[in-house]
Amino acid sequence: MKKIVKNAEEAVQDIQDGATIMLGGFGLCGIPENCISALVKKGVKNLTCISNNAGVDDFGIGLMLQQKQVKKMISSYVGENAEFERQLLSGELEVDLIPQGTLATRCMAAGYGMPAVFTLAGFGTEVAEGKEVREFNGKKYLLEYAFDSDFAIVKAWKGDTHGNLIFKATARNFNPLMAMAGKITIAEVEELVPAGELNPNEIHTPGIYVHRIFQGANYEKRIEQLTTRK
Amino acid sequence: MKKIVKNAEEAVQDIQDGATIMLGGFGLCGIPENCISALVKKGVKNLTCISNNAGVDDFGIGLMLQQKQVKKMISSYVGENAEFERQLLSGELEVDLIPQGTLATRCMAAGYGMPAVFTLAGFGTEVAEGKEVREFNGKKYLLEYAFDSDFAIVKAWKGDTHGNLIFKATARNFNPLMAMAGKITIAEVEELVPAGELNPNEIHTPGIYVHRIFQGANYEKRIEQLTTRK
Amino acid sequence: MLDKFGIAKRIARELQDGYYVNLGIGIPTLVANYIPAGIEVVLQSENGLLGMGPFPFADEVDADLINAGKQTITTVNGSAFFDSAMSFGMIRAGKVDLTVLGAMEVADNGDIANWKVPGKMVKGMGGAMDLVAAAKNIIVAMQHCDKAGNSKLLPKCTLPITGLGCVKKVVSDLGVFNITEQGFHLIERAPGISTEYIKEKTAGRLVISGNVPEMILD
Amino acid sequence: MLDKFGIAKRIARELQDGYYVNLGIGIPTLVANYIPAGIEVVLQSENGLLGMGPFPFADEVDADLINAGKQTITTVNGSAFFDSAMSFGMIRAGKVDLTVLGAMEVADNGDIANWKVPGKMVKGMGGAMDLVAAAKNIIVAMQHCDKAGNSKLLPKCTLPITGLGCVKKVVSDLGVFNITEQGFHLIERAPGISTEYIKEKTAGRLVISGNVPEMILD
Repeated sequence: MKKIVKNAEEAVQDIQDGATIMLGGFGLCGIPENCISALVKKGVKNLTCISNNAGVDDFGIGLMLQQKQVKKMISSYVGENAEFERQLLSGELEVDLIPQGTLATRCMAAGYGMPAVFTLAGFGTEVAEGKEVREFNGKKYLLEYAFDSDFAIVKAWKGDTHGNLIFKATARNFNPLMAMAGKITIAEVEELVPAGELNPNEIHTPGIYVHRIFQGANYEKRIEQLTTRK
Repeated sequence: MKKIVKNAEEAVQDIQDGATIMLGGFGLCGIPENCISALVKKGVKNLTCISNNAGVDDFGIGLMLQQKQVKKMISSYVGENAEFERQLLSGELEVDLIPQGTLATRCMAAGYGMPAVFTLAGFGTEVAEGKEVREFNGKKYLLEYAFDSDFAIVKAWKGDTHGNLIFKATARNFNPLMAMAGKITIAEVEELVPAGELNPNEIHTPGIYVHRIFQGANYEKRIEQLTTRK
Repeated sequence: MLDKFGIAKRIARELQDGYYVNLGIGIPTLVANYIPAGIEVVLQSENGLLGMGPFPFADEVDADLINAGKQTITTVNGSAFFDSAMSFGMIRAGKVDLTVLGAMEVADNGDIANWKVPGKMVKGMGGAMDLVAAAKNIIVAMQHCDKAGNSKLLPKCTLPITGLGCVKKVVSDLGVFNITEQGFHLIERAPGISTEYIKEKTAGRLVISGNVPEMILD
Repeated sequence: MLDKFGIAKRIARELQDGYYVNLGIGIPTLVANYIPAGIEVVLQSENGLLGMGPFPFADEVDADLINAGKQTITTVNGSAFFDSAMSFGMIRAGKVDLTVLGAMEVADNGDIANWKVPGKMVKGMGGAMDLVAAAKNIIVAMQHCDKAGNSKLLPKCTLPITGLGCVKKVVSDLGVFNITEQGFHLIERAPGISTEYIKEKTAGRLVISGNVPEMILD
């Protein structure tokens, strides 16, 4: 079993122009910082990125937007980010906005081999345009398809050499769902331990879903809205 | 927040004749022993039980079969159990056999508010009779509906006063799925602790899904196939 | 007239012991400050937390622990973390007892618009469409009128819809309204606000039956 | 002719380093004893475990730790537990590299029957229908003939089907067969078994091209 790679550069080396990639995280929380840097360095272009958000101007997916590497964003909430807005308005960037729960469920569906799911979100709104509607028990649902992505890139707190992952607090968010959904799943972790050191009862993502893993470095973990009390 | 009940008798007291109940466990592993005893004692009849298996003659759901409390079993594998077979052949008991993954997914669907799911299992077999078939990406799927159950009864390893649950090893199985799926969910736990003592990162079933909880007593945890090495 | 704190305070009265509640960004967030004494309420944050606590002290801040508004927060005793699919799963399955959110417009049939203004940069619906489509009990906290004085309680939403027929109650700076088949049913007036004034400021169908009490806060 | 250990040993040769494998009850379980040296294979038990270890020593037995055959087992380094929905989710999504299971009948188009005999008590399909419908690579371990000497490799299953066109390979006591468009393609003969004998004992379409080697075990 050879899942360990040296670093982010090695992990993303075969991601080609035009790939569809999922990136875990909610806002800047739990994003795969090392892999994003490696993708920026690699300069791969025309990416379709499935990610709940698009980062800020100088962090997260915002860094890839600065380099014009992204052709299309599939997200639930974007635009904390001036460059994003500029590219969108100029037509350089395509955006597909999806309700957050639908986004999450379409990831899960891929990981669970379910080709499509029914969800309430968006019925009667412009999100429903062109979509199949079906009624169950008097409620109307939209048929939404599982995502099909070449790579999923996630960030975990701890991982082991078999690819088992544990996430921390709300940095979990989309990460375990996307981990299940990638044809190739890359996990960067804060702490990589030998198989046997994680409690099998506490694993969030079983290693079967993870193809490459490495211990990341220099996590900045930037905070978007620092709020404190006294 | 008043989720704690004294014991199994109190937990099941409003389960009426004719109710549909889910019971967690795989074989005899992780079954809600205390609640099953309480249901036997209560003598409630005409139950529809959704449970992967039906126990053995003198343990688990087998105890309820002995008392002829079960009208219908919805399971994936049954018949480790002579009384079960007798009732089935005599027409006293109705059985609906469902592929195990479909059973699990129909529980999950209920807990996730998904009215129906598509699954590959059973296409082209007698399980598919009368079911809607739909093709996605060249594969044929059956449309299967979320379960609708009055009560879900599960057994966890640890629980807290908010209803958060942690399962142990393979005693997890159907328990967290059914916990999500009951209109009323009852959890019996080996160890009940005050809210705050369980690590929020290690919870398998968040308390929002659990309506009643108590610390069970005298767990027998019978083993169906004791296999050892020397 | 109620200020934003008054709106939050009034909504907090709707809380009951054991409720699981999702509070949106803005005024709804303030509701957490007015939870009545003696009841226990669990706050859901749709990015994956049940049991949201207050903001952290400076030395407690954890970048891995934020709410759906991306603010640093804390946990409480009994908290649980989970992924985004389970989070919206519990919302969709009706396990969340109450959802409080803001709106740009509410129609007298319960339609809500709160995610998009044509001509302005569209940031996305986030979890709003999931929440309004699936929550079993939705209260909207909003200003009754826009800055130009036009009613935001309408016969029909003019902005793109977030969800159809889902709002159960509106608490505005002018009063409390149940959404009924007949339209906005005024059940309480904000302090100092007359039914006449509310009539004038409400474009949607308004139901006023008998003497509508003025609310007493504190 | 192969005994059940021989069948298991031969199937074990199909394993590759890093494979995730689900082994059914009976002969398939024995495959775990013959995993080639130097490769690492992770066994999935569909009741919720990746990384199934050997049976426990008497003092290690844990009623909460069983496999899909309800036998007490152990974990290994790198094991993970999960619920039944995730377990069948990973199967359905094609994450399990190889599934080995028994069969009552296999047809020359890959159909399999292994769950029900009309007239006998029906115990249920358990996870078999999920496994055969969704696994990307299925090897069947079976006796070539029933006790009366009738072929169980058929032109068409006579028993109720478990899954359609899903078997990729059959390892019987007589040989190894790939399922192809043309039927059972004999690729290896069991020790001491002639192609003539295999022809005689195979009711389904059989493809024999050139000299078929006799397998060498050990």
